[in-house]
Amino acid sequence: MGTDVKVISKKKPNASELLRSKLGKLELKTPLTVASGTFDMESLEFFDPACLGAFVCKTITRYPKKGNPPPRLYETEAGLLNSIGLQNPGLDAFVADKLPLYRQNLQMPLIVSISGSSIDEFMQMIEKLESCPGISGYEINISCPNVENEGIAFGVSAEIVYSLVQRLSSLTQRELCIKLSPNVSDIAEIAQAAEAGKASSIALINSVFGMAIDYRTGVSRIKKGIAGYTGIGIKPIALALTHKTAEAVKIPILAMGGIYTWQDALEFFWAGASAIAIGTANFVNPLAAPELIMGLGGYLLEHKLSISDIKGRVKI
Amino acid sequence: MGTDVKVISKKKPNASELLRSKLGKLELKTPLTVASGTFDMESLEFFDPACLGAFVCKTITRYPKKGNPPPRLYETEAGLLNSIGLQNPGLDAFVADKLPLYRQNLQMPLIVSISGSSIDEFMQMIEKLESCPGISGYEINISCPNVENEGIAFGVSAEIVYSLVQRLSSLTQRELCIKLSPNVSDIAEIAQAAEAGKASSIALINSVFGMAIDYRTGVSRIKKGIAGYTGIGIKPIALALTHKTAEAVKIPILAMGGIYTWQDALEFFWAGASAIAIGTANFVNPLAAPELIMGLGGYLLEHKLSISDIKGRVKI
Amino acid sequence: MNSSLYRQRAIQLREELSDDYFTLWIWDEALGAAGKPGQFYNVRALASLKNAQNSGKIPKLFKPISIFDNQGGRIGFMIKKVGEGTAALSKLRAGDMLELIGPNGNGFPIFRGKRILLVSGGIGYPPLWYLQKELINHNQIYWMHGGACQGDVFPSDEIWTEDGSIGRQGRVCSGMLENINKYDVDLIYSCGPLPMLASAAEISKSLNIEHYVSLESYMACGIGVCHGCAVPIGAKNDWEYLRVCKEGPVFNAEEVRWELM
Amino acid sequence: MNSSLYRQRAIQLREELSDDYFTLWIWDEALGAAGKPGQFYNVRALASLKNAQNSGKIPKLFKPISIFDNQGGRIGFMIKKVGEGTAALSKLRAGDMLELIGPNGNGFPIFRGKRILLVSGGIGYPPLWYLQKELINHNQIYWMHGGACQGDVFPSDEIWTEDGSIGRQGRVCSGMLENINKYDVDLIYSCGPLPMLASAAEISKSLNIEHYVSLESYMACGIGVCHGCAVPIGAKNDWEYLRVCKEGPVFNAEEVRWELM
Ligand SMILES: Cc1cc2nc3c(=O)[nH]c(=O)nc-3n(C[C@H](O)[C@H](O)[C@H](O)COP(=O)(O)OP(=O)(O)OC[C@H]3O[C@@H](n4cnc5c(N)ncnc54)[C@H](O)[C@@H]3O)c2cc1C
Ligand SMILES: Cc1cc2nc3c(=O)[nH]c(=O)nc-3n(C[C@H](O)[C@H](O)[C@H](O)COP(=O)(O)OP(=O)(O)OC[C@H]3O[C@@H](n4cnc5c(N)ncnc54)[C@H](O)[C@@H]3O)c2cc1C
Ligand SMILES: Cc1cc2nc3c(=O)[nH]c(=O)nc-3n(C[C@H](O)[C@H](O)[C@H](O)COP(=O)(O)O)c2cc1C
Ligand SMILES: Cc1cc2nc3c(=O)[nH]c(=O)nc-3n(C[C@H](O)[C@H](O)[C@H](O)COP(=O)(O)O)c2cc1C
Ligand code: FES
Ligand code: FES
Repeated sequence: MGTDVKVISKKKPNASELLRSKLGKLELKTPLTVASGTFDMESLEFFDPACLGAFVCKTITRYPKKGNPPPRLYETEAGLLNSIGLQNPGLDAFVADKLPLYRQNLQMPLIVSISGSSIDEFMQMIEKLESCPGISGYEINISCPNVENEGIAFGVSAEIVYSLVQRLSSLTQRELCIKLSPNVSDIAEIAQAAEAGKASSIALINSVFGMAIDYRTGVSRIKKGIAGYTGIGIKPIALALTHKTAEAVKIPILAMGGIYTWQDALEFFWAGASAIAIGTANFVNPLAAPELIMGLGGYLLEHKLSISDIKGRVKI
Repeated sequence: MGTDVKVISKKKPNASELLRSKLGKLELKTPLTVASGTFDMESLEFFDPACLGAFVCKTITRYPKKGNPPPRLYETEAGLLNSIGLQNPGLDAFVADKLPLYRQNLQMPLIVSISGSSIDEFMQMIEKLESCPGISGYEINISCPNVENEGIAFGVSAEIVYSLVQRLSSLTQRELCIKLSPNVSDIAEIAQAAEAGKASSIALINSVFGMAIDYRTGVSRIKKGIAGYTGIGIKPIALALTHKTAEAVKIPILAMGGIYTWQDALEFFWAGASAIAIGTANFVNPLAAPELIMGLGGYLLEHKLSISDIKGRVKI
Repeated sequence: MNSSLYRQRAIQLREELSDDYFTLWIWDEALGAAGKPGQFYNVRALASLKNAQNSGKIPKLFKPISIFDNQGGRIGFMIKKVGEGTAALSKLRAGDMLELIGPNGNGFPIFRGKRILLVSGGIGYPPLWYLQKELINHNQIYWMHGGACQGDVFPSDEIWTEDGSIGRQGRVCSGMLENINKYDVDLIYSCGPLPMLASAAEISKSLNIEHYVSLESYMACGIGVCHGCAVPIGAKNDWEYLRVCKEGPVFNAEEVRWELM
Repeated sequence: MNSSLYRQRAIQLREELSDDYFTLWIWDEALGAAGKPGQFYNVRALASLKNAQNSGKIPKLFKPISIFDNQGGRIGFMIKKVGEGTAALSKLRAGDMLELIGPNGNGFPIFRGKRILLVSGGIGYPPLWYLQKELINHNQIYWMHGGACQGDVFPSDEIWTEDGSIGRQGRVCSGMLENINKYDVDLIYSCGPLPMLASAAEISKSLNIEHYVSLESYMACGIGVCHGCAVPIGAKNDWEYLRVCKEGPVFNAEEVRWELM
């Protein structure tokens, strides 16, 4: 067991126990996962994957998506703008090519992120994926800011979220995690709709709407104009929305948004997260994940705390 | 005329002309104003006020407000959290004590920021202020994130915004600027409601919901928990919302949110702002305003541009 | 440009006090004439906004620091490194630039012919140093200072440390009553961490002794604009939030609504 | 921890080239054996995340930099300072640490027995330097290099500057046709700013000459994960977005959908 989390010094035999977590139906060896679209097999060449509790893949759609025209990226003072446009090979290619690769190489639960342009499309995807072994759960992306009339439309209406989740939950016994958008008036209401539809967990936040312009030329730094803003600059926002959502629902929360360090992680646990993910930090520090788990494990050990001791106990 | 904008070198006699701007009914000597709550008479001791085109005071309410318990402030990696709770002496004290002071000392248009807990309250305030000379316009704050059941409730519903603005516009010929919240699903819809109600301009953005927690103790850095996030970290968000709003309405936009430098200012003009305001930057650099105007004037002169040449012309 | 409130001044001298404490000295005759004990400056290690765009370094807020000493223009700041802002200050050496806004706030009220007790804890020391110099010729003064350990204490009449590494062991307030009686104290000034000030205020209140505290608060503007530094001041049922940077930092201890802090 | 893709290496030597250009050399035998011409590293001046909380300094992305030279482990990066990331690199001196991810991407395809034209513009120079060393023994090579002014040009067979300060005046592509004919060129490699590459591609296409371009793109991960660096590649009516960092940076010029860039 001690060897599961190699990054933690052997002198502290209990860190891996303190790090054990649950996200809905999933038992996680650590509470750390990766944010969809920011991590893939290549990233695992940087470190021992034992620091991760689960693997969330890039969002896939029913049919292949070309993605958005370049430039797709721009780094701002305190974060990153992206406009990938959910480029992906589509469900069939995913099942044929990617899934076997994941199944063969991942030593941890795989959560497949999916997005669709209609409730039907989402249902078709789950139906197909249900027939594939080696998947532990789904992250339902109803919140990508970079795809017009797809995904995001779902994310802003509580009624639609309810009917979508209710249909999907009837199709699977696997973990069903609904990923919410921060770009809404009342995230609690959307989270409650997902809970009512029998989601088993909530993921938040996806990217915030953001933009940057070359002040000399007036050219948008991102070809499509408005993009998705992520990274350290959105941390206060993600934390506020985690807290709001934790107050509103009982199902567990997989929180993300500007998490770079173990100190950031602790803030999110206090705010109510059961597990966390790092996204943009993976780019800025390819060793962010093992460093986070090492620091978190050390802190929990030193203070004899488990995550459930602090989860949601922020003092206001 | 050259002496109006003293910060601009006398060798460039046209900068002050290039900086002349309009915001709705107001003629501004420069397109730069200050964000409500971040600037007051004390701030004018830092520099020659000629760099400002207008003065926006701290939001006042019908009755005095005590404000929120401390701590009210926390600085994050890339911005500031505040939870002032609209502390103010109320309308009567404002009219009796503050207004004469402003009238006596300000050499520029005064915009009075007001907030209310009902349409009636807003109307009472405008009625009283209409009888006071020396006011050029109103900023209607329907977006403060730090006051429960007041202000913010207005900001998220297009219908309420429409009826509020429609009533208020019938009461005044002065500039009527509606200040919007970023914490909504569709800011364009709210802006359109304000325009339909005959607002003469839009101000945006107010603070974004944000939070920070002491990772060691779990104590919220801000006593009330969720606070208002401002400063450099919200710039991409403010820029996206300025662009969205500029596409949706014809009335001019007073933009703010993370503006620190003249380069930031230019980004907002490209995105569609007619005028801009600095808020948090006033704290981080008390000379932010004159430095911004000096830089902006110099840039416009050098490139023989006026603000109308670039306003809203972002290339996407 | 009229920048009466904002200045950049070179550090003339830097002194090490203990691990985390140090003193920075600047020279400015005009400021020397202006500042009073209890007033403070908002200071920062020079940070440039010019390249905020692409510097990777985001300029941060100024931090309030009391006037520690003033020798007619030779102005000293005694600083404890606790976080980012004070860490940046701790890196300054003679010749480096300090940004200053102030003097801010109201000073301590000054009396004559009193038997005074000064009570300070940790970094509450500096404003009382300047204060006692102002009071010393016309009053009797007894100064108690406390800290967590030896590194937190500085010259005074009576030293307390929580770990007992030097002076008497315990919290400085534990010795107040004894000294109040011994020296027949009729005026108290205090500065230090909130819990310490609250205890001190309780003691002075029970004995009905006039007591002025200098409060700390997180600040944004430091000049009275933002209302971010407010604390509850007034009578039990009729108080309001006053600004530490403007109406404070010195308040009458009896008027501070400790129960709401 | 297995960090095969991520390394920190000390700068062994730094050379100044012209105002904005400089070369950094590191030493790593394993990397020397691995890297091919056209491949690149994502590099950064060592930045620590440890104290992101309170450092006031937010760590930024790595930047893609080509392998400029490789002498069996003595690896050189030739860099132009254009913005924040390269400015941070420009401050490094011998002994400072460089963070490296890579080698990334696919190199240039290598041929024998060809009459080759190399066309580079500005900071497109470094990958072609490494490439020509690989090609030189088995091919005939003619290298044209252009830049805005004298500071942008480096050793090659033919120099162009836009301001005419050295070499021929104009854009480097203006001379391509002449040299293609003169040297009976049957293979082109190019690297430089997008408009230059597009013109070069038009010329090679019109003459039906095989042509490989190395493209630039803004990158986040640099290893194929984020799809942020994608460019349109393929046939006119059947193209897809391929990743510069993974399928590139070298593409067949004819397959690049220039009209969509
Ligand atoms: C009127 C006044 C006068 C002062 N005089 C001096 C002085 O002469 N010398 C001196 O060293 N310090 C003085 N201080 C305290 C000093 O301002 C703070 O230590 C400083 O602001 C901390 O900033 P930082 O960025 O280093 O730490 P931060 O990162 O802001 O904080 C570090 C830790 O200290 C706590 N903290 C931060 N600011 C305060 C505060 N104002 N009060 C209580 N806890 C805080 C935080 O919660 C955190 O745990 C004074 C404060 C006030 C209000
Ligand atoms: C595969 C590859 C190999 C490269 N090899 C080298 C090399 O060997 N030496 C070298 O000096 N540079 C090389 N570059 C370019 C280098 O990566 C960029 O100059 C660098 O990323 C700029 O970063 P910055 O932070 O300094 O500037 P930024 O602040 O990011 O940008 C400064 C200016 O340059 C523009 N810019 C930024 N990045 C790019 C880009 N990738 N392409 C075009 N314009 C850009 C911006 O729009 C801006 O106007 C290479 C790029 C790629 C993709
Ligand atoms: C380049 C990039 C690509 C992303 N792709 C996806 C995606 O395909 N599906 C998704 O749900 N979220 C996607 N996201 C959002 C992240 O999963 C995450 O919600 C967001 O980045 C906030 O976390 P962070 O601040 O740690 O990056 C992407 C983010 C980035 C930066
Ligand atoms: C301390 C503080 C107090 C504020 N008070 C008000 C207010 O009273 N009324 C209001 O409309 N906005 C208020 N705001 C919001 C600002 O006016 C502005 O919308 C926001 O700070 C975004 O701009 P910035 O990023 O430049 O600070 C306040 C902001 C701060 C930081
Ligand atoms: S810090 Fe702004 S009012 Fe005191
Ligand atoms: S930079 Fe991330 S895929 Fe190329």
